[in-house]
Amino acid sequence: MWTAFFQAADYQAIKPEILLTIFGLGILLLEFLVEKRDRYLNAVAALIGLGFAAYQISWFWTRLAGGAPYVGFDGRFTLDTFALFLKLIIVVATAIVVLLSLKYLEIEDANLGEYYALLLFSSVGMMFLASGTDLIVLFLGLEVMALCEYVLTGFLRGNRRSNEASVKFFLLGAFSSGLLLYGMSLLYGIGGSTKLSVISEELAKRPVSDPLSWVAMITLLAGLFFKVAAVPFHQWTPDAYEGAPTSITAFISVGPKVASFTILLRILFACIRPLAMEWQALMVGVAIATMTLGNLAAITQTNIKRFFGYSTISHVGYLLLGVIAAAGVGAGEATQGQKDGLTAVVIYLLVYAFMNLGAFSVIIMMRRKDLVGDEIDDLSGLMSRAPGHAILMLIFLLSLAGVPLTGGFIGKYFIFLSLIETGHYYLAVLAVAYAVVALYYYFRIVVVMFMKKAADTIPLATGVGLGIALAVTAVFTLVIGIYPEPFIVLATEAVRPFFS
Amino acid sequence: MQLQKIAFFILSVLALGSAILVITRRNAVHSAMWLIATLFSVGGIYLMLRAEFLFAVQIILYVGGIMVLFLFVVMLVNLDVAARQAQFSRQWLLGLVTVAVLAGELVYGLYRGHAALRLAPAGVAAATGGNTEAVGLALYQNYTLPVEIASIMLLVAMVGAVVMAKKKLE
Amino acid sequence: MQFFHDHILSIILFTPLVGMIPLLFIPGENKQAIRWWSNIVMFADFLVSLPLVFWFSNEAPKEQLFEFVERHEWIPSIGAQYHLGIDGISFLLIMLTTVLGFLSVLSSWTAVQDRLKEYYAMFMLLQVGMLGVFMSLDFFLFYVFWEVMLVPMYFIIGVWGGPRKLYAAIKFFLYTLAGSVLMLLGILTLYFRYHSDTGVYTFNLLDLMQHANAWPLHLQFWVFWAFMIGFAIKVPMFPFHTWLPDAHVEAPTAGSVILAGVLLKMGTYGFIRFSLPLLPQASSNPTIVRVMVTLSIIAIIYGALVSLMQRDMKKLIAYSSVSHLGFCTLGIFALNPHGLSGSVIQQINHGISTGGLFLIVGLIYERRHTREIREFGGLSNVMPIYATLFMIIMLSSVGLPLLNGFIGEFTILQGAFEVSWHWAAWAVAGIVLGAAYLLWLYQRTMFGTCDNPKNQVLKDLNWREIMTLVPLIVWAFWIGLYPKPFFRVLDKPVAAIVERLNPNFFNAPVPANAKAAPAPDASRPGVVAAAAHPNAQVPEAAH
Amino acid sequence: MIPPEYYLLLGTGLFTIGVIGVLTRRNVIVILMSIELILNAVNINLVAFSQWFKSVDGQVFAIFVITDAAAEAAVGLGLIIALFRNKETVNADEIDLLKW
Amino acid sequence: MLEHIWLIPLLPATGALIQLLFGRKLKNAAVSVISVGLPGVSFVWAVGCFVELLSRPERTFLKTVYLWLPAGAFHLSNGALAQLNVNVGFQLDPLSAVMMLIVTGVGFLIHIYSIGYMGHEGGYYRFFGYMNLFMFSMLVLVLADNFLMMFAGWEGVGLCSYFLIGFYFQRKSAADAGKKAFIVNRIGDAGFLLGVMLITVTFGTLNFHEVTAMARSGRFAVGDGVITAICILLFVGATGKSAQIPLYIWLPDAMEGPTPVSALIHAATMVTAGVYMVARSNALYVLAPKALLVVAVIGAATAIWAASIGLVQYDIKKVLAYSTVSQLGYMFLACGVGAFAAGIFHVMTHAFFKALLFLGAGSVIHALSGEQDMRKMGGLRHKIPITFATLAVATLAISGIPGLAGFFSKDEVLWKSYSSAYGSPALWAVGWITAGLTAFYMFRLLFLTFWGESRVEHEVEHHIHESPWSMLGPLVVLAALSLFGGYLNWPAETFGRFLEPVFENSLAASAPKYAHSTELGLMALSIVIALVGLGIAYVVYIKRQNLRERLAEEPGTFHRILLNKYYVDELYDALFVNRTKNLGNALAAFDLGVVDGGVNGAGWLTRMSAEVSRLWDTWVIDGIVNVSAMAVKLLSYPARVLQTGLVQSYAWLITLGVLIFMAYYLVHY
Repeated sequence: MWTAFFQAADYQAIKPEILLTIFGLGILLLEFLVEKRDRYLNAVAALIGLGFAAYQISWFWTRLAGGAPYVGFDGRFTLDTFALFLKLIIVVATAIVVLLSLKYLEIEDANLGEYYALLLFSSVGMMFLASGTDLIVLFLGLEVMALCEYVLTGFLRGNRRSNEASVKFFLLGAFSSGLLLYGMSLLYGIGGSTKLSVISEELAKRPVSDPLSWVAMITLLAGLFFKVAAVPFHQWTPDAYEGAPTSITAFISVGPKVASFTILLRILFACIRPLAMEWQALMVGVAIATMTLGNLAAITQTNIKRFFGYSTISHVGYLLLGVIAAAGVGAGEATQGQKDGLTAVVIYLLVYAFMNLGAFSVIIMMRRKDLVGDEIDDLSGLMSRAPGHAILMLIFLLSLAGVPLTGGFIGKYFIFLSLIETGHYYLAVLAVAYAVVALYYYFRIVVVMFMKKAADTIPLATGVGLGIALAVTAVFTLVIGIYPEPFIVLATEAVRPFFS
Repeated sequence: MQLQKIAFFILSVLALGSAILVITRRNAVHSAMWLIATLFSVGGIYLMLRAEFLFAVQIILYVGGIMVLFLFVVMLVNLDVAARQAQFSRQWLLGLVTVAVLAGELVYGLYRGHAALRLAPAGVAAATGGNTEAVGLALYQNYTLPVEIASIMLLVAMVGAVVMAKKKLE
Repeated sequence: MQFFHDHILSIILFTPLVGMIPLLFIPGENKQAIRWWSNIVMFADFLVSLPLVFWFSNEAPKEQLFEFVERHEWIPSIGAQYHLGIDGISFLLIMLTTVLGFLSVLSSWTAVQDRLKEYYAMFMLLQVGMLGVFMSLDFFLFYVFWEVMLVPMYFIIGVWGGPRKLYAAIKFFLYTLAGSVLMLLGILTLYFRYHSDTGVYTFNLLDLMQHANAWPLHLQFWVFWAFMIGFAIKVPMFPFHTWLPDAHVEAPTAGSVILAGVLLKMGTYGFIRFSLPLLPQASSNPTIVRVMVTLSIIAIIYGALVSLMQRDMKKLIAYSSVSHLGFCTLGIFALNPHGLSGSVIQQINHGISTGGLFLIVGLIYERRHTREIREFGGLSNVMPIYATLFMIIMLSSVGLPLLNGFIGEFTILQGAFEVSWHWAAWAVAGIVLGAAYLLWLYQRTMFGTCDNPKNQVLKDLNWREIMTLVPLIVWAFWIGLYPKPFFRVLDKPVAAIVERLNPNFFNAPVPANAKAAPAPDASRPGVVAAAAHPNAQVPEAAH
Repeated sequence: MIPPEYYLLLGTGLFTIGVIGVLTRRNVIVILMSIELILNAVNINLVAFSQWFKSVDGQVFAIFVITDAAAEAAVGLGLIIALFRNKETVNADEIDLLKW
Repeated sequence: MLEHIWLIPLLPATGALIQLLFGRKLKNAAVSVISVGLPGVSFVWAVGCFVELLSRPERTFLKTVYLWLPAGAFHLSNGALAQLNVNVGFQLDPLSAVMMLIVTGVGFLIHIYSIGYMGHEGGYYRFFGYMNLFMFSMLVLVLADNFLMMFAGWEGVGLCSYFLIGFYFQRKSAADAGKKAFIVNRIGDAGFLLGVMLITVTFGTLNFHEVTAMARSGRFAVGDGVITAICILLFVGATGKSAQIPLYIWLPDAMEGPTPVSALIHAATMVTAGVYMVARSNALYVLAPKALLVVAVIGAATAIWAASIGLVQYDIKKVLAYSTVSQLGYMFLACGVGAFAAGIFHVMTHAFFKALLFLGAGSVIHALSGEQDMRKMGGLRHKIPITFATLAVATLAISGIPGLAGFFSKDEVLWKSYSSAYGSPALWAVGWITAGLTAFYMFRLLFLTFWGESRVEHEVEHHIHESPWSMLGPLVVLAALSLFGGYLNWPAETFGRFLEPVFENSLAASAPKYAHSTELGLMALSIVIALVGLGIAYVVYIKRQNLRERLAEEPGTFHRILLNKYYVDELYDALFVNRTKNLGNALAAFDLGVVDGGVNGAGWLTRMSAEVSRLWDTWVIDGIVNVSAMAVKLLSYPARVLQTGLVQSYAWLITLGVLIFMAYYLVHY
């Protein structure tokens, strides 16, 4: 009766989350202790916390890799390689965002401890999301993440855009989580439990045409698609991206994206797997719509943050393709194609995190005192002003476009491969076609940077943090592109849990 | 049993009716009032379902907490202006139709498949002791982790609200 | 020395990259230093590629097609390897690349004045990409180089190009990228198919080749078309050629030289190296051959006709490239030794002649900043040396005997003729027209009275400029007068390809008059290949 | 004993009304209320099921939903106040700075 | 000496190289020494080789220098496997020996002549450079031991003629003429090339002696289709190079070039290449009677056709040009009836007297400081006696006055055309009439130029002068050759016998099957017609001047047609351009000057089609690209429309999404 109560091992398992929470609280206190000019200590603290967490996670990895996952908290919390891998991405991404934020917040004069605290809390939420195997845990994790996002998006309260963005984001988010919850409640009704495993067993017993499970699935998917920003649930993305503080744009374009995909994968493959063929069908439509809209709409953008909003959407489209290829995983022996599909998604997320953050860390330098610098034209002549940054930006853009020797190509490579292996030739051709379109609009920025006259002479807002962030992202983007072997190995290990 | 049914129907009618009023009232304060009514009737439903603890939570937390907050805010933002403006967005008809169609689809779908519509086998009688005790135990035994997370969530909400609402940064 | 011998390919491949690093540290305003350094690096690259000429042997046994092979694991989990190696075909193209690479850099000494560092860096990157394409025996590696090479070219056109550079650059990039991603799908299909047949993931060209005949025809068809589009855009074959004129016209001289001289060859090379050996049934399928040949012939004639019309020298030459490469593809899809070896020779020739022509145009453009033909006339009065060099290169491009062009064209035509005289007949029309447009160009620019005052003051070529052209001319005469070495080098790979396509080719009975035929010396691998078949011994016996 | 379908229907009704509210009302606060309606619908489902299964899971879930509702309300209203501070309005269709 | 036969072409080549590379720096004297000396040496060498050849038992000498084109394995048309190996090799047998001597000898003379003639022209070195280059190519052509190398020479001479015709490239007409020549030749070459390829796949080799051997081995029946095809294709090449119908149009225009060029290339050597080629492949032709017939007919037709045009031309060089065309016709007539020896014989004599004629004409023009119109000449015989004398000899020779070179060769041709197995009275008749026409227009030329009162303009009048000896010397030598050259084959067909080994069984084809009396009769007839022609010319141009004026003033229809060269150029325009209905318009268009030169017909066609294809290129293909780019932009529009910025519309879209999902469910399950 008291068995499930306070097991030391369970708390071992959530150590990273605990650490981060503690650091978050610590920062909130630190806020009152340090002078205004020492505010950078907040960031340092946050980084330390993230460092610990990262260390902890990789330690877990060493213990769990190749072995069975750890299941705790009465089976509501699973620590498997998949969770760990994504947690690691999340933590690293958050750390990079922290590095990005320092200078930016100074310029925006919003260098508050709450900011970092919220970043940490939201990453805590995401990490729970990554390893939750229970509807409630997933839901709560999602909400923690979401609430932080709302607040952070609106963090520059004086700024109307920021504010409007956050309100929109909040209303839609709440609405969508309402849908999500409705779906979850029905799933509970179907399964008689909130544990994914139980639910999927119960689902398997029902006919695929059962309306209840369908309504559940649809509302659930609607909620999830909203989180990952898939068409037609995507519309918050560009607005939120444009309005939010650039550092936060960078954050929500990566962290929550990754987290949302983890929950999506969990629910698809661990919960509503029995309906795989059904949701696959839905998802094909969504994926096509997403890629189309994302790619086409990006072409005409002039605001770079908005532009990246659409580019993110198009990447989501590619990720969904990977999911489509993987559909049906878990039922019996997985085919190579399905495996590659999942690997593709994971690798893609990894690469995406780095290249997108990299791009943003260049964009964020455009924000200088009395210069908003979020128009594409603000990058004009970057090559003549800051060759180094221009070249780095070029690398990131190439990677986003999926040109070989950059990480982006590896991601796309696996996507294409999995599609071909699972016989989705037409999707493959479509994906390839859109890769060309993507190149077209990414190179709009290249053109601006390399072939236009310089727009202004104000030096870029650089800083130590930014430097480190750039270095890290660039290195990873290139390394993954040139020598992807270790990362592929990690990824294959990470998706292993899905193959029973 | 009839009694139960009647009670149920009264409560649901109350809930739905007041809900409709919530979204139709011109004045936000009235909407809030009607929402409270809805919450009460839903609470009644909980009671019927022997979820006394939840009923209590509904009344205390929801009505006593959240709705008060709502009312504060409604008062804060000058409603006389808002109340004089049009209350429905330009796309209200479109929205209405869409939802109607959606609801139609749902009903039709459920009706069509109601033969297959069945839940997992009903469970046996719950653990001894009152509902409150059961819930409490569940919360602190099987659901410790969610409780932890919920605490973080509330913390976040608090910080967030502070950040958003306090007069000026600093 | 041994190390050098074993890793020569890698060394050739990465010399420009290594040379690029110091370049980046030369201060931008020190233009002379940058120029000197870049020229030195490119020349060094040429020098290190030179030993190949002496070390490249045909003595290796027939089944060992590739020499100087280097092979290391790269991405084991997907079976991609760092796998280099060359046979006769790639050997020639590599030499072409190193030579043209150096010459083009040399030619831009004065032509390019702004953003030198980036400019030369781009060229070095480009060099790496091109060499890599010709060297890699691993499909993944090949694709990587193939794509990577686009980026520097994009910048060379887009930054240092003419007025419509942006349009041209993006058009070039999109066209070629669209092609290559389709090609990627093709590659992945083969890769996946091989895996599902053998349970092994590999991009290794040789392994895939071993497996080639096991692929069902429909698969080969699809993959062939995927490849075809990728390569045809690069070549460019009609009707995928429209990026070419724009790219050429807008690109800086050196860019055009490289573009015409090397990049276009990557398409034809792709056909020879991948399409034919990997998809033998498909590529020898009558329908496909008919389509390809038709397109080639259209390209030959169409390109020539359009050239006649051009008012812009560069555009004219660009279209002439379409025509010339039509010959190359025609030769390839004659699918016999003459056609294939002729095609490779012609690729080299085109590199020399058209590269030269672009240099020529560049020289005059540098002086007058226009390429309008009607701006010129009677230049041979003021620039006699220029006129003479122009004449020689023009003639080599026309295909005058005793110059390189003729060798290639004749061999190709011969090859085509052996399949169907119609093809040859049509193609010959192309030759006639070829004479027409180039002579006319020469006449309009060089002959007549030099009445345009702007032209009367033009200076003749200086030594550097002459030096950029002389090597090409020498090479042209070499191929024209003594092409034997080139054919020798090509015999083995060509024979191998032909055998893959038509295993009985060399089993054909030997005619009674074999005695009458001049004795083919036994050292020729082509013959060795033939000798591999028991009943093909006769020619040896013949003498 | 009332079959769960009834509760399901009630829930669906509330849910629908909530959605309508979200789609049609201009006043952001009222939209927020409508969302509360949706959450209540969810809760009804949960509790009904939990009673059917004779397990408290549903109720626990419902509690967390309520918690979430509280959190959302707090943050949301905070945002709304900030919004009102910025542009003196609480109308959804006047939040249109960001588009296209 | 034979061992180093390759020196013969190589020496002029070196000359050319020196001139084109360093000529600019050299003094005229040095230039002359080098590029007249080297051909001289190679002439000497050639003579040496010739003597050595005579001293040998076998009449064929083969010298392989190196393996040129080892193109590799291929399948013969009969499916057998073979290797294609083409050598750089030389073949010296009676046929090539004759040609070699003509080329080097006459060439040498003309070089000497040029020293004087080109003395004060610009680009002296360039001229000699091209001349030497031409010598080289021509020698390669005649000495080659395989078809491909022959083709190399063939192209080379074409190129040189292009440059030499266009030597005065400041004159647009000259440049155009050069281009016209080259391109018309290219058309012929295309045929030649195809022929070569057909030979390859049929015989598996390109060596003359191997092909000949196989052809004579009896593997192929007489009239074999493939062989016929080969012969026709080769002959197409010949028509191009040797200016036969229908490709003769370039030759008259080629007169734009300096006179020595006309003499060397367009009279003595290059234009006879076609004849040489046909003779060289006699073994094939005797297997293809149809082809022979074609050759004969074309030859005869060209002969009379060109002669008739020559009747009325006023430009002295044009007359000679047309006469050349017609003489070439004779040669082909001879080959066509299987009398290759006769053909070659005529090639030789023609080389002598036609070169002489051109050089003489050149001397005249030189004397009149560039005047070419015969209407502005006359009464020159006392002013430039030597030129007159030599020209007279040449005229007598070409018009077949007994005792001179032309008589023997022409008579031989006519007789064979009548008597040989492939011959026929009809062919003879054509040839016979042509002989008359020839006599007429040649004497017309002579009379107009040298008799009558002078019609020379005055400023030219007073500095008429005899040419320097550097020019007269060659004239005299050639005059001597034209006088006595004929006796090589008379009385006892020495020349023919000498050539026998080359033509072996083809002689049988042309063996006379008539009595000796017939031959004498025909001979008499040809003498008569020659005299008749002479007579008419005398009457018209000396006795009854007024008649001539009348003709000149209101020329009769036929006369006008002739004046306009049968409107052939215009016809070609009309055909190719197909933008004019009647010849008059064509003429008008021509006078307006259709943009480029003589092939402007073809030119226009290509330009039109090219224009079309350019449009297609810019509109259709580019269009697709650009339109798709635009479409992308358009498609991105809806996305923008949806993105209203209104939160509720977003929410609505979400609901819509759910609705669609639901609908999908209802439809599919």
